[in-house]
Amino acid sequence: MNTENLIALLVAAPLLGAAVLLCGGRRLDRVGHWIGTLLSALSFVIGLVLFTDMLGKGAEERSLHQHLFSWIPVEGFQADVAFQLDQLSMTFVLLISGVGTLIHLYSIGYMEHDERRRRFFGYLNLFLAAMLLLVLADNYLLLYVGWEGVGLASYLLIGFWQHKPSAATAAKKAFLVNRVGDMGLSIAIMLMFTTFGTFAFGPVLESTGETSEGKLTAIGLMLLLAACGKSAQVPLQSWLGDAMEGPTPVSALIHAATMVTAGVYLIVRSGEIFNAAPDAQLAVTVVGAVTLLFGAIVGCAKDDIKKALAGSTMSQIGYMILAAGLGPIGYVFAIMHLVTHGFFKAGLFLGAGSVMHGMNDEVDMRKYGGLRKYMPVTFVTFGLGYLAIIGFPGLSGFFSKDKIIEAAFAKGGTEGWILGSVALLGAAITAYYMTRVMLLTFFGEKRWQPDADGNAPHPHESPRSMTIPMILLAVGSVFAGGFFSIGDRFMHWLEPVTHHDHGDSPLSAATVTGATMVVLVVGVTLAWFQYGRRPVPVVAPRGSLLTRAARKDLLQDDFNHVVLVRGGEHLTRSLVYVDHTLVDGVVNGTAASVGGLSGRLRKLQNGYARSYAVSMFGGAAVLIVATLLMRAV
Amino acid sequence: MSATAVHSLWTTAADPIDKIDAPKIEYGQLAPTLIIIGAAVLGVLIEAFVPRKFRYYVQLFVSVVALAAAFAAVVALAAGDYGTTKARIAAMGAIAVDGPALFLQGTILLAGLVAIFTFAERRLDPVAHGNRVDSFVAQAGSVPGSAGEQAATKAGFTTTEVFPLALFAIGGMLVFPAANDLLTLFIALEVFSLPLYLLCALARRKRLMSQEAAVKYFLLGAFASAFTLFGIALIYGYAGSVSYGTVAKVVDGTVTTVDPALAGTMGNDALLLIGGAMIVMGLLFKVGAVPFHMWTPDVYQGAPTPVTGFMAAATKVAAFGALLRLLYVVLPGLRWDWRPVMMGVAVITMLGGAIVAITQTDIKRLLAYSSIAHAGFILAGVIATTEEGISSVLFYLAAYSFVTIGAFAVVTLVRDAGGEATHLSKWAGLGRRSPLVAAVFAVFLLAFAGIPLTSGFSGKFAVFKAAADGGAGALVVVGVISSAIAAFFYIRVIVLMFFSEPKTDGPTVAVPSPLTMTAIGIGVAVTLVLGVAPQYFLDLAGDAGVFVR
Amino acid sequence: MSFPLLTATAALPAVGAIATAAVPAARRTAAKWLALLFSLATLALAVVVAVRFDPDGDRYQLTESRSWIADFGVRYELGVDGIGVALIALTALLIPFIILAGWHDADPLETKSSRWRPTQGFFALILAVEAMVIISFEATDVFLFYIFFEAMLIPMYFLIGGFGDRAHTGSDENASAQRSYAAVKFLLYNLVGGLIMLAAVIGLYVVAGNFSLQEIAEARANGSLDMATNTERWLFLGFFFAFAVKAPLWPLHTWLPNAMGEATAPVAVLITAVVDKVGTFAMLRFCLGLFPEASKWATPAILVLALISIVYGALLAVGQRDIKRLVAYASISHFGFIILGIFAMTSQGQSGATLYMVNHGISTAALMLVAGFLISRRGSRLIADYGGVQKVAPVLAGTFLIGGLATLSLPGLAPFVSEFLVLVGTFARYPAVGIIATFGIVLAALYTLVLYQRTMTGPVKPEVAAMPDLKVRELAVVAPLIALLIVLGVYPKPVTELVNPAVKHTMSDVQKKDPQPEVEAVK
Amino acid sequence: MNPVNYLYLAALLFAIGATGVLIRRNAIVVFMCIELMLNACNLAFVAFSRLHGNLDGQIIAFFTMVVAAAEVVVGLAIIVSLFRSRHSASVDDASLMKL
Repeated sequence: MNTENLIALLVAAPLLGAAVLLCGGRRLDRVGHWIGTLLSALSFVIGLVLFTDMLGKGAEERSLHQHLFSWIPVEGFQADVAFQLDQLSMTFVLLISGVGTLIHLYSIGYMEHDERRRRFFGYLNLFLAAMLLLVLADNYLLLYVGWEGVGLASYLLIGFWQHKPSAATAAKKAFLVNRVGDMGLSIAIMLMFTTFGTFAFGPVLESTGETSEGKLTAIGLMLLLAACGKSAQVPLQSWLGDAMEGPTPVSALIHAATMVTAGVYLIVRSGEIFNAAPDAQLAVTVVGAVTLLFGAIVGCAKDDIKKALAGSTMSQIGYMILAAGLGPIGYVFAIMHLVTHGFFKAGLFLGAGSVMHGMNDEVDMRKYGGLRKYMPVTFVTFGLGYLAIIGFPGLSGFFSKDKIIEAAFAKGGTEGWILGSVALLGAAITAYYMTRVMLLTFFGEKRWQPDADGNAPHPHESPRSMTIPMILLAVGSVFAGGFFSIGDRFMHWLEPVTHHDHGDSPLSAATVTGATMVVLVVGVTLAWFQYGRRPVPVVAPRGSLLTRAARKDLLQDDFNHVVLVRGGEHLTRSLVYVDHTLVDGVVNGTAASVGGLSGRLRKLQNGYARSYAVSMFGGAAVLIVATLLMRAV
Repeated sequence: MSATAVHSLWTTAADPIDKIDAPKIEYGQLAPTLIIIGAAVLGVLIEAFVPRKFRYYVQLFVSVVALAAAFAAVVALAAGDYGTTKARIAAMGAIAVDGPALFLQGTILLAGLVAIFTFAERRLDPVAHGNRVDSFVAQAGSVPGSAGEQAATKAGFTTTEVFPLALFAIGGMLVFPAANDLLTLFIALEVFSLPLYLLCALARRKRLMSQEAAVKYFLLGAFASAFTLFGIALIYGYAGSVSYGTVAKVVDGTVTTVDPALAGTMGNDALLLIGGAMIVMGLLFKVGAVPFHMWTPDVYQGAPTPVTGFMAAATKVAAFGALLRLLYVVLPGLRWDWRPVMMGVAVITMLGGAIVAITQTDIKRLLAYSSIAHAGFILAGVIATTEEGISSVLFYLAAYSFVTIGAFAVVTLVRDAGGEATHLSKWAGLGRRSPLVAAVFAVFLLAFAGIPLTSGFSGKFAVFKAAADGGAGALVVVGVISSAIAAFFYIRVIVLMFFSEPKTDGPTVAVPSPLTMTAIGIGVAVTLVLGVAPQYFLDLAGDAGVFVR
Repeated sequence: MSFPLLTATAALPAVGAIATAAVPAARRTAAKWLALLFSLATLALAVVVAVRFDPDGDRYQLTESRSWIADFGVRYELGVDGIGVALIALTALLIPFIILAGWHDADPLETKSSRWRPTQGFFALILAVEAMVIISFEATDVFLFYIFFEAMLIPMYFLIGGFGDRAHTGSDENASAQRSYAAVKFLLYNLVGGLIMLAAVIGLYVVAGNFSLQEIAEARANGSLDMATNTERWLFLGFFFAFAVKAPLWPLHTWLPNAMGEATAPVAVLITAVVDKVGTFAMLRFCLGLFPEASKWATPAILVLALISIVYGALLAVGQRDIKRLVAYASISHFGFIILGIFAMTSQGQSGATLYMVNHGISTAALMLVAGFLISRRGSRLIADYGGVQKVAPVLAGTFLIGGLATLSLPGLAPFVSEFLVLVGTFARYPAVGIIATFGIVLAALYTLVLYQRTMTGPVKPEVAAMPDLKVRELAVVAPLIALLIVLGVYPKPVTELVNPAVKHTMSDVQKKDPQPEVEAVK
Repeated sequence: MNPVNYLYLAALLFAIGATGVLIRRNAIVVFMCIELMLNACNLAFVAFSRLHGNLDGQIIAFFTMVVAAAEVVVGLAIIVSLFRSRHSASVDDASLMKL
């Protein structure tokens, strides 16, 4: 059978699910979640089929194409609905549909008591469809569709509890910030169109040699802007923290494992463009480096468990972007870290969700403590995720992150040193804040009290449907890295797409690993001294200036509020005024003045026959004089 | 000039005139006028001999028949190519029978017929003392509000003299645009003016205003005609003749025999220019062009509404006809002198009429000002000084007159205790109370505003096109601007009728007799036909676009 | 001559209007059904037109030509190109929904005098507008076009002023005052525009001697008619002014918010989705077709105005407190895009602009009609009076959201295709302009989402607690529109194929070539 | 003597009449002033008639007199009825209609 015809089904299955669930109405309430889960599982299965089929082929003919129909045929402008499934896309397909299915499963239990569960699953399916479309598109415009599609899905899911104003606001914020990024993407596409006359991956990426570096840099920077928006990189990172307003499975799937990594996909996919535009590449690395510190610092200060994890996500993606910015040296590791991170971060979020589930949706870690006794499974899986992310030897994170740090040094020159050390520092901080989370949540004595209306939380282990996915993800986070790295499997797998080359690292791999281990230990001990030894105050201490800034996302939001929101409000208000007084006023003014003139002229009609005669007489005189003058001149 | 020359004149003038050959009159070609005048005289006799209770019917019958017959005569003449190939100067050079003359006479006759219907309307006013009454005073001589008036009303008197008066006026109007010498012009002017003065004074309600209107109209009219006459005198002095043809020749300098006296006066252009200006002024007064318009609002408001409609329509037609003939036949040689002046007049007329109308509060005054603005538009066509200009003006006049009569006829329907409710505030919510009447009036207003698919648009387009072709593009722009201004107040009335809540003490809409219904119906029909399929009538006007000379 | 299909398409609703108006006062419902019937029949005819039209055939097809007013050099000439067909289809498609949506808008509050028949009037007027709009899409004679371009103001005027939104703000008295203010403003703005165009039309006649689009175009092509540069520019400005008022283009836009705010939602849709399209359509057909040189001369200025419209309209939309005014300003922003696409003078831009006209019609209809349903439930147009609606009326909220997403041109929905085409087309020739215009998409997201958040999300306001969800009739209005949005978003090919040849012709009118990519990429 | 002087006289009379119309209030007097203007015209006609040595002018003069007479009939009728209903012949009192 012809396998590429299956590609469309990957997208179609969850799309169908979304359609059915959202249009189906109440009658589907009881079975809706199962439909959703099954269809996402279906697309995972199809993914597996295609994967095995792909493994059967040689490395070169592994890139499949499926052309569905011509989408926007206009003079000199061809946009097709066509899919491309190569190793890179494949990796994503498996990650997305796999983790996605697990999280569907998890949500069945997690959303049990929500009367709008059916719609929740509808949205989840919609997200899967869009995300798969994003990674399967064979041209940038179709990718753009998926790109905004996932944006929409995340908007709907962040704001799922719409009755909470905070949720609605967060959703809106996420969409708007993403739109700014999307601007970048659409401008990039326009640039491609004017430069190459097309925006299909193949032609564009093959002919990068034929145009000026300036053009390519411009395109690259625009793509970077897009990536910043979607992957919450500085300066467009502000939405990710608020996005935690959404249900936890959403945070796990969309805002940890998959969607936020779309930026990395975009950059790696457009590798040829960046390779030919060093300046753009540098920009990418810088953004990555800044973000990985930024996120890490924020992660240290948050008491809200999900926000802490969000900070960590930001920082981990910073790693990937950094890697992606390194060019062929880094692409592979960017993707590899992306996958492993998908496992352990999803796991961590699900863990957090399970904790909240048992704690009446309490999110403040300072009100946790000593939970390991109450929810052992959660503890173990979370713990493994923890070890993975900090890069404990042998676990996933260790391999992927360590490789990135090496690659950073391998960049060479001062850049290499700077980037490398930043990456190391990041590793240290990661170790610190993750340990902090761990300790606050599961160790120490319990710190929770009854809330206002007197019902104290009774921590308990979550139901099977929730724990199974956690376990599976934990397995992934333990072994994935090792599995990939043995014999550089993953590298060879992606080779045809990303063309790996080893830079010349000033430091040997061993040194780097050693350094990583050292900073890791430092970070953990620091955290232990702070949170492990002494009891933790329930109310957060005021903390240092940095801490306070970090709690407020390093004042990013305040900046936005003052500059953009306030400024915007003033601008619109004044414009409304202008529209009413100036633009409208001019017209009304003319009308009024004509009216006034009329009122005055009217007075001439004073009712006295003699004055009428005067005007006639005068008129006659003028007439005569004028006629004579005409002759005179 | 020298005394001897005068003496020689004297002697020549003293030669004995041995025989005067009787004038030769082409009765056939003058038939329309003669029929009307005859009917008018007959009407006077009827007043004298027919018993009072039959007069109304007899008069109505006679007038309608006369008008119909006269119109038939016009049609016959037109069919007989008297408008085109056989166009002649009749009555020993006194009257021209040509295209424009026939077209205008036809228009005037039809307008007159429709107007007569509105004159004869007797269903609108409540029955007084058991007699149906029309909108004319019972006895013109009686003092308003006096016992005499009531007695007259009780006795069921009605001023049936209005019919002969109207016929006399129509007769004068028929001659006016056809007049081919200045004397005839003047006489015709007076013949149709004097009856109108009287008609203005004959309103049944608001008699004080009616009489005031009459006085104003009369004094100012006489004042204006004095100017005209003096102008005629000057032209006569310049050309030594009052016949259009001769004057034109003299103006062009193509005159054959030049005796010394003529040579002397011909040299003096002041006579010509001043005289021409004064005659034109008299005509501009009749068409109500700024600054000779000031009588219009007052008279339109004060006169009995049917008369107002009649005046507004027929007078304009006749006066513009005369103006055209004067400018195109007598003074084409002076084109470069009068054209700029007339442009000025046209501009201030369009703008003035439109602007002042905005703040009017009385529907009749509003229509008066709108008629002033329209005079401006027509002048734009007059200025084109092309054959196309002539025909466009003819078309416009035809289109306009019926809309006007129709509009005023509608005004007569909206009444309250004090007679017609002409104050705009009274018209609020009319659309709710009687949608049909309001809709009809809206159609007329839209035609005035020149909205496409109404006769108003066709006419306006015709004259503007002619003006633009004639190189008066500036006028078109001004015309467009003033149309925009004018649109504002027409729309104000529509808003008032349809979008504002009806007042509880609002006026009632009287159900008219078939007479008024016909008048209004014809108005609507003409408005729409000339708006949608004007081609036929444009052809008529086009064929009629040549003056005989 | 074969069966006059185009005339029939335009005449049918006219007949319908008369028939509906003639229905006796008591038989209100009958009038409604009659109107609906006629609109559907018109739709059928429009479909026939679309089928009979052969995209690869002559430029103007199904042509009819009769002499009409020879003295004015006016002929009754009809003919459609792809653009015309698309817009006729749009019009014929929307009217039934408009009628259905306005089903109860014109029911008399209390039975007035027996002769007062608002319902009949309402639907008759809608059909009259449809007839005039359709024929002005068909006219290939400038004068014929002008006649209906002007005449359609009158029924629109009565629709706005006579049947205002019952859910007004403030007392009954000032409501009717506001309404007639809006109606008068609408009429005067457009009338002034039209009269200035009249001067230009006359000027055109003086120059060209007739009004036939094709003849003039040919005469210009073969050089037998060459306008002086200044003449052409003046005439162009005369035409463009009228269309810019209708479209509406900043700074001539202020009538639209009043009109759309005061009119009932269906009428508001009629204004912005149908009638205003005549303006943009006319720019494409008459401004570019008759005055190519002047068009190119004026392009920079027009592009700037279009940009201002895009940004300014969006910003003002953000600042609105009234739902319908918000949509109105959004439309102004969108019209900015359309005009941008037209005057970018690239194939993508103009195809995009045409597509945009269609899509904007549908999307605004969807959004505005749902907004109307919402408003009719709560009896207020103020955004602040709503909150948490999605909790009590999820379907309403959902459809509203989709309408909003279409307005912010989300990929996958129709407007995205057209908007992106316009942007690409503009960018190809004027990169800076294209980039500035792109900011519009962020602002669009802003006003849409703010509107949705303030009305639909958050805690449920007590006033909306009892709000019923969409009824069957309302769903029947919205669902097809949304379906259409999705279909045209995923598969716009039918429309683009209809439009492309026409755009080619326009491009050749203005003798412009698309800018070529610097790299001829390997296909 | 030179007939041109008659023309000057005519113009003078015409001016006097016009001025009278403009300044006098009493309707009758105003009317008389108009008659004066008409007669000024007559004088001009006759003078020109002499000048040109044809009789048209003199004949026109007769026509004018008839017209003037007719005007008197109509005019007096109107003015008298106005007077009877208002007990004043002042043209300024008759100003109900204005603006």
